[in-house]
Amino acid sequence: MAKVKIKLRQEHIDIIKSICKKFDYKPGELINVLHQVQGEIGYLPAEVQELIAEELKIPVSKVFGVVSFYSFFTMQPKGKHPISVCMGTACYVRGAESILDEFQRVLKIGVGETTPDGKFSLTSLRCIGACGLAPVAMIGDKVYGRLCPDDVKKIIAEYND
Amino acid sequence: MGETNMDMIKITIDNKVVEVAKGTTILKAAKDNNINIPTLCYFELAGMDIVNKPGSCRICVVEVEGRRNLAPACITECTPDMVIKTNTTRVLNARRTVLELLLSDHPSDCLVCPKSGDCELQNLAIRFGIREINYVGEQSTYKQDDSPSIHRDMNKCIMCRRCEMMCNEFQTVGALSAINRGFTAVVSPAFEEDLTLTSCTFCGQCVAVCPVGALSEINHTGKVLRALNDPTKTVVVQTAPAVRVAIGEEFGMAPGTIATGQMATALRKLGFDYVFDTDWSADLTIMEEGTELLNRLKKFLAGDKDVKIPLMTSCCPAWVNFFEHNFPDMLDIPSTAKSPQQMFGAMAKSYFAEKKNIKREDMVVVSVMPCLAKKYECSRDEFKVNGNPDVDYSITTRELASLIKLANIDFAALPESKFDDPLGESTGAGVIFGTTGGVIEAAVRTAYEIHTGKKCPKIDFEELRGLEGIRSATIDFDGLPINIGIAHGLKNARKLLEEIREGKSKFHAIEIMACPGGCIDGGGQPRHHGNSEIIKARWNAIYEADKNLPIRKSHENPSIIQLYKEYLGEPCGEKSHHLLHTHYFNKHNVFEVDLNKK
Amino acid sequence: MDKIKSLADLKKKRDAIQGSLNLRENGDNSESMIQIKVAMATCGIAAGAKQVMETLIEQCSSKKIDAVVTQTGCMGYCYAEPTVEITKPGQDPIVFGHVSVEKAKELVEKYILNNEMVEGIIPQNYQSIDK
Amino acid sequence: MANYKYHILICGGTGCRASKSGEIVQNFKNILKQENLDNEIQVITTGCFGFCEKGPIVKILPDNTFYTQVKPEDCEEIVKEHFIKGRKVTRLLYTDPEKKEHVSDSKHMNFYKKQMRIALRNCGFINPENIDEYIARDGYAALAKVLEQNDPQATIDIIKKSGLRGRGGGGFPTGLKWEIASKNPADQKYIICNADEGDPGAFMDRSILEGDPHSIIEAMTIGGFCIGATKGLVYIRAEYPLAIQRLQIAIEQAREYGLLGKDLLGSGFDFDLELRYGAGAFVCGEETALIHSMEGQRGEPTFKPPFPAQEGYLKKPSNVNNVETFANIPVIINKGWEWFSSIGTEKSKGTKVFALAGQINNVGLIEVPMGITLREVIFEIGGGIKNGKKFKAVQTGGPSGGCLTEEFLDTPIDYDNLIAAGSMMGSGGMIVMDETSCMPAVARFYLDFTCEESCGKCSPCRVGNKRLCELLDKITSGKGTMEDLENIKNLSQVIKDTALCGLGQTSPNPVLSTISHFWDEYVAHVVDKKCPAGQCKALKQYIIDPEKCKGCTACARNCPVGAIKGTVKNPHEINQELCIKCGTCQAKCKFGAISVQ
Repeated sequence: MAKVKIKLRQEHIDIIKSICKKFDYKPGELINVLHQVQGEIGYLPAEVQELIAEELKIPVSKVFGVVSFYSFFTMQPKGKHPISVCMGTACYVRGAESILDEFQRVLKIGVGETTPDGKFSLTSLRCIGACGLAPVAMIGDKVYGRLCPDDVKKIIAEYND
Repeated sequence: MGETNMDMIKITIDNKVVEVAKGTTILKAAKDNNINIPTLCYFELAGMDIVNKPGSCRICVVEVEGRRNLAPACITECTPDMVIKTNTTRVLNARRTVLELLLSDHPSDCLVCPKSGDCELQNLAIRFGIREINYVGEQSTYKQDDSPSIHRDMNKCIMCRRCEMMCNEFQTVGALSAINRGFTAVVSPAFEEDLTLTSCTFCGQCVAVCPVGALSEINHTGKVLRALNDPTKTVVVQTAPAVRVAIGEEFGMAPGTIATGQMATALRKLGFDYVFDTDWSADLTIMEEGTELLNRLKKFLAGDKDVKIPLMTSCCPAWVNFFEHNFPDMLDIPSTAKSPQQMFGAMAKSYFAEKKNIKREDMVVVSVMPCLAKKYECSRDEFKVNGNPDVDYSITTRELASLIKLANIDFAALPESKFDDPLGESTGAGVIFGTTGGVIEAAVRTAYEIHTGKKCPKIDFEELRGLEGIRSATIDFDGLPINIGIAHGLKNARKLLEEIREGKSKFHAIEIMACPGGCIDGGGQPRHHGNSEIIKARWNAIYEADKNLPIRKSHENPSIIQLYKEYLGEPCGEKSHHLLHTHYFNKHNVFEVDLNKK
Repeated sequence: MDKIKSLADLKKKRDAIQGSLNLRENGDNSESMIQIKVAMATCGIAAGAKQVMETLIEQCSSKKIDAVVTQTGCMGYCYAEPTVEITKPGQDPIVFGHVSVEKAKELVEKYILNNEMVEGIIPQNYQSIDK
Repeated sequence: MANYKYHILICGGTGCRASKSGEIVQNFKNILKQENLDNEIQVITTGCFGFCEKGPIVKILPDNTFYTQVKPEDCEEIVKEHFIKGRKVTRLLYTDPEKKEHVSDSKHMNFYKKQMRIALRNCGFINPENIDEYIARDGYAALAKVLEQNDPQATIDIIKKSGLRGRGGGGFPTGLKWEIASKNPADQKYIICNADEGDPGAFMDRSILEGDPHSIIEAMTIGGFCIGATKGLVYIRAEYPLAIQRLQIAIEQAREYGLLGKDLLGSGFDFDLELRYGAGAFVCGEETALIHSMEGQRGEPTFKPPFPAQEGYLKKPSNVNNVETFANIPVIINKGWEWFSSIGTEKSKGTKVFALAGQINNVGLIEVPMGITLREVIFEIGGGIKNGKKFKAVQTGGPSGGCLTEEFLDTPIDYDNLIAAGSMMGSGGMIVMDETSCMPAVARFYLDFTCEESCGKCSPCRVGNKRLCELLDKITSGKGTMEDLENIKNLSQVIKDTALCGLGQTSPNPVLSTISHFWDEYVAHVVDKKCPAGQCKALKQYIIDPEKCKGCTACARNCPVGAIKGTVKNPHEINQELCIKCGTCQAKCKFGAISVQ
C-alpha cells in the first residue's frame, strides 16, 4: 500500500547485485542466486530477499515462497559453531534422537535456534552419508561419530573457551 | 460401420458407454452425462483465460479400471476405452476421508463465518452428510490480517491456491504465494507480513475466488447502519453501474436481471437521505477525462514533446495501485481524473452540500461498489479534506444485499423507483462503465462530438466490446484515426504498459480494468463460483441498460451540463482541476544503505 | 592438454595410460596371475634386489605377462640373496636364490614363459609372513 | 615420470574423510618423501570402498592389502613395516568376526565376496579427480562407440534389451523412457541427472559422484545423444560439497579433452553439462518437483501427464534418470546387453547398490546382483546383527518402503518381489533392525520424516500424513485406542489411494507394513500400554533393583536431571516424575541393577 523503505548494508547490496548480475538476472536462477547469497552473507533475512526479488524482477512473495520451502535456506543467522545432528535412518536406529535431545538440553535451545550469545546454533539434517559412524553430529565442518549422549557436554566444552 | 470420428473416443462411466471428445477430462465427461463429481480446488472461468486445476484437493477422485490408485477427475483426461466409476465404496470413502482431513484443520465456526451459506467446503460437508470428524489433531494458526479492503483468516485456508493463481497469473501482482511446506504450507504475502505492506492492489479477485472464509472483504455494514441511525447526519448513497446488474442474484433473481429500480427503493427503505447514482459521476468523469484526452492529443499532434500519449483511464482503483507500485516511472501516463466514486464524493461534499446547506462533517457519503479496492481508494489521504473523506464508507454489492436482508426487505417484490436529483441523473454512457470497454466507449461517444463538433454517426461501438483480455480498435474521428486499446486483467495491463515503456505502443487511449470482464466481476459482486455464464449475463445486462436509457452520451446529461454552468465552469478548468483531478504516488520499494549496522 | 578428437585418439590415450593402472588392475585379480615377490630387506637390497625387482617389472611389462611384482621382507635365505619367490596360479610357490639381473631375465624367459625349470631353486621349507 | 611399484589407495569418501582420511593422505605423502620413496609409491585418493563401518580404509596394491580403521598416526608404521620391511601391519588388518582371523585381501572378506560391482566399478579404484585413470578403465569408450555408430535408436535398443530399470525408486525401464523422450520432437531437449539423494540413510549416488564422476558425464552424454538433447543438467544436493567439487573437476577435465562441448569425437554432436543445486527437499526426488526446483520454483510435483518427456524443464522434453542408473549405462554398452541381462532375475536385471545400515556389523555401501536374498545381504555381507542380538526386521526403500520380517529373508531381492512383500526397492536404503527396535516407533520416525518433507500441495499428504503421525504418536505414548488403529489403517489406505505424487502415495508404506507384520506390537502399545521392544520412552520405566544396587552412586552422579536419590552404599531410587528416560543410569551401572520395564 505504501512505499516501504528497506535498509541494507552497502557490502550486502554489492554482493547481491553482483550475484544477480552473474546469473544474468534470470528468474529461473533464483535458487542458484539464493545459494550463493546465503554462502556469502550466511543467511537470507527479509531485506536480502527483497533486494533479490527487485533484481530478478520477481515478486518477493515468490522468493520467500522458495526460501521457506527448502530446508537448506535460513532466515536466521547461524551460530559461530553451527551444530547439525544427523537424523538419517541409520543414525536414528543407533540413537540419534537422544543425541539431539542432549544437545537441546545442554545448549538450552530448540532445533533451528541459536544460543543468545550467538555461539551455537542447532539443526538436524538428513544423512550426511557417514552411516558407518552413526550416530553422527557435525560442528562446522568437523564430524563427530559414534556419539553417545555423554559425549555432548565434552564436545561443547571444546568450543567453549 | 460409418466413418469414425478420430477425435471422439468411447469410455464407460458408471456403467454407461459414452462418446467424448479426445482430451476431455473425466470431470467434464461426467458432467456432460449428468454425473456431478464434487470438486474443491478446481476453478475455471470459461472464456476468461482463468483456470486453476492443481489437482491437489483430491476431492474429485474416481476409480479408473486398471489404475493402482484413484484418479483426480478434474485433471485426468479420458483415454480410449477407459472404464470409470465415480461412486464406488472405495471412492466415497476416500472422498469422505479427504474431506474429514480438510475439516480437521479448519475452524468449525461456520455460524459466525463471513462465508457461511456460501462456502464450498460447507456445501461439501452438507453433501457428504458429515456428522463427525474422525481425524482430529493440531490445527494451523496464523495471525489475522486486516487491510483497508481485505480480511485474511488463513486458519481457514484449504490450500486450493485459487487466490495465488489470480494474484500471480491473472493479475501478475504477486502479493501472495504459497509459503512453507507440509502441514505449515499456506498462501501468504512474503514473510507472513500484512497485505498493506505488499504490492497488493486490493483488486479483491482473491476474495472473489476463495471457496471458503479465508479471504473476505472488510465489512462496513455496521458503520453504515450507525450513520443511518444518527439523526445529525445526512446520509447520501451512490451506486456503481455494475451493482444494478448483479444485486438481484442475491435475492434469487436470474443473473443479468437489471434491478436498478428495486435497488433505489431498497436504499430509500434502508433510510438513506439521498439515493444517487455513480453513473452520474461517470458522466462527469467522461467530461473531464475526454477533455483531457483531446487536450493531450491536440498538443501531441502539434508536436509537443512534453505531452504523453497514450492516455490511460484511471477509474479503476486496483489499476491505479498497480501502476503506482510497478510502473512508478510512468505516473504521467494515466489520466489525472479521479474515479467516478471519488468525483461523486467530491461533488456531494461541495456542490451538493453547498446547495443543500449541509455541513461537510454532517454529511456521510456511502458508496455501493462491486469492488474491494474502492474501500482502499476512499481511505486515501488525498481524498480527504481536513481528515474528512469525500466518501466515508464503501460497501460491496454483497454487503448491500446483507443490509437489505437485515432490514426485512423483500427485494424482489419491491416497486421500482428513480434516483434522486441532481446527482442521480445519468446516461447510458455512465452505465457501461460497469464493464470492460465501457469507459472508453463512453469517452468516444463524447470526445468525437466535442472534437469534430458534429453528431456522431453511431452510438454503439461494437468494436470496443467483448471479453477478450486485450482488444484494440481504430475509431475514425472524422478523418482523425484514433487507436484505442482495451485491457482487463492486470497481466494484460502490464503488457500494454511495457509496450508503452519500450516506445512500441500505437495507442492514443487505453482503458484498463483490473477484474475479469471489468466491474461486473469485481471482488465485491455476488459469487459466481466459476460460472462464467453469470458474468456474461451481467455483461449483456449492462448494454441492455444502456440501450434502455433515453440519453446515452455523457455531455448530453442535463445535470452535468447544469453542474458546469452553475459550479465548475468548464471541463479541466481551474475548479474542476482542484476538485476532480488527482495525482499519483511512487509506491515502489526503496532500498537504502544502512549506515548504523556494522 | 590435447583434445581427443576421434575414437582413435581415445584409444591411443587409453593405451598410453593403461600401463600405470595395470598395477591396480592386477592387484585386483592377483589370484589368477603370477605373483613374484622379491625379498627386499637390508640384506637383499645390499645384494642388488632393487635392480632385480626393476628388471622383473620391466620384463613382465614388455613381454605382456600378467604378473604382480611385489617386494617382501627377508625370507630367511640371507645366504642366497637376492631371492625371488614365484607363484604361478594354482601352483606352489618356488623360491630362487642368487638372482642377478641376468638370472632374472632368464627366470622370465624360461620358467615363466616356457615353464622350463631353472637352476637355483631353494628346496627348503619356508614360511612367508602371510601364513 | 615416476615408475611406481606400489599404489596406496585411500578412501576419500565423505564417511572416511570424516574420520580424517585427508590427514592420512597427507601423512603418507610426507613420510614417503622423507623416506625417499615418493617416486616408487603413489598415494591416490579414491572414492568410497563401501566398507564404511571399518573406515578409514587404506588399500595397498598390487598386493591387495586392505587396512581398516587407519588413523593418521598409523601411516609411519605402514610405510616402515609394509614397504620398507615388507611385513603387513597385522593389527590394522580386517578380522573375520567368526573365525577371528586376520584377512588381508579384501576379496576374501565376506563383505566383498558376494558383491558384484558394476555401478561402483571404479569407486575405490581410480582417482576420481584424474580423467586419465577413468579413460584407462575404458572410460568414454562407450560414448565413442555410440557416437561412431551414430544410431540413437540402436543404442536405445541396447538399453531396452539390457532390462535396465530406474534405480531411483520407481523401477521404470530406462530404455523405454529414453525412447519416449527421443520421439518427442523439439528444438531443445534436456537430459537430467537426479542427484538429489534424499532418502535418509542412502548415499550411493553421492558415493558414485565422489568416486566416479566421469561415468555420469559419459552416460549423460550418451543419453543426450540418444534422446536428442544437447544439454545435460545435474540436480545435485547442496549438502554434498565433495560430490559437487569432484563433478565440477570432472566436467572441466572432460571439456579440456573435448569430451564435452562441441563436435564430440568428430561426430558433430554437441553436448555440455551444467549443475543445479537442490536445497534440502526430499520431494524434489520426484521428477516433476525436481524440474520445478531447477526452474527456480518451489519443488511441488505436478500431475502427470504431461510427463517430463513431453513437457519438462522449461516446458521442453526432458528425461530424468538417477545417478546409479546412469552409472550402469557405459558398462552395458561396453560389455553388451546380453552380459548385463544375464545378471539378476527375470524382470530385474543387473545389480543394485544398497546402503546397508542400522543394527548390523558391517555398515556400508554394497552392490549385489538382483536376486540375492536378504539373508545373504544381512548375514553374509552385513556380518549379521550387532552385539549378537536377534534380527527383527529390515526396512528397505526408505520412507517409501516397508519393513520386512524374517519370513522374507530368503526372498530374492528385486523390484517386484519387494513390492509384493509390501515394501519397495526405493533408492536402496537398507536398515536392519534388531529386537530393541519398536515397530510403531519406526513407523512414526518415517512418518515424521514424510510430514517434514511433504510439499503441502495435496490434502491427503499435507493433512493426512500429519494426522497419521499424530495417531502414531498417540500409540507410541500409550494413549492410543483400538479405534485409532482402525483409523490408522483407513487413513493409510486413503493416502495411498489419493495422494498426488509418489512421495505421498508411498508414505503410508512404513505404517501399513509394520501394522501387517507387527500387529501384536501395536496392540501391546494400545491394550497393555507396553512397548515390547522397550524403546518408547513414555511406556518405559527405569527401575533400580534394590537387591543388586550396591549404592555406588554412579547412577545418581550421572543422571542429567537429578532424578536419582540415595546415599552411599544404600540402594538408590529413581523418581519417575523427573526421569527423562535417557538411559544414562543404566549405561553407568556396573552391577546390572537397573532394568527397563
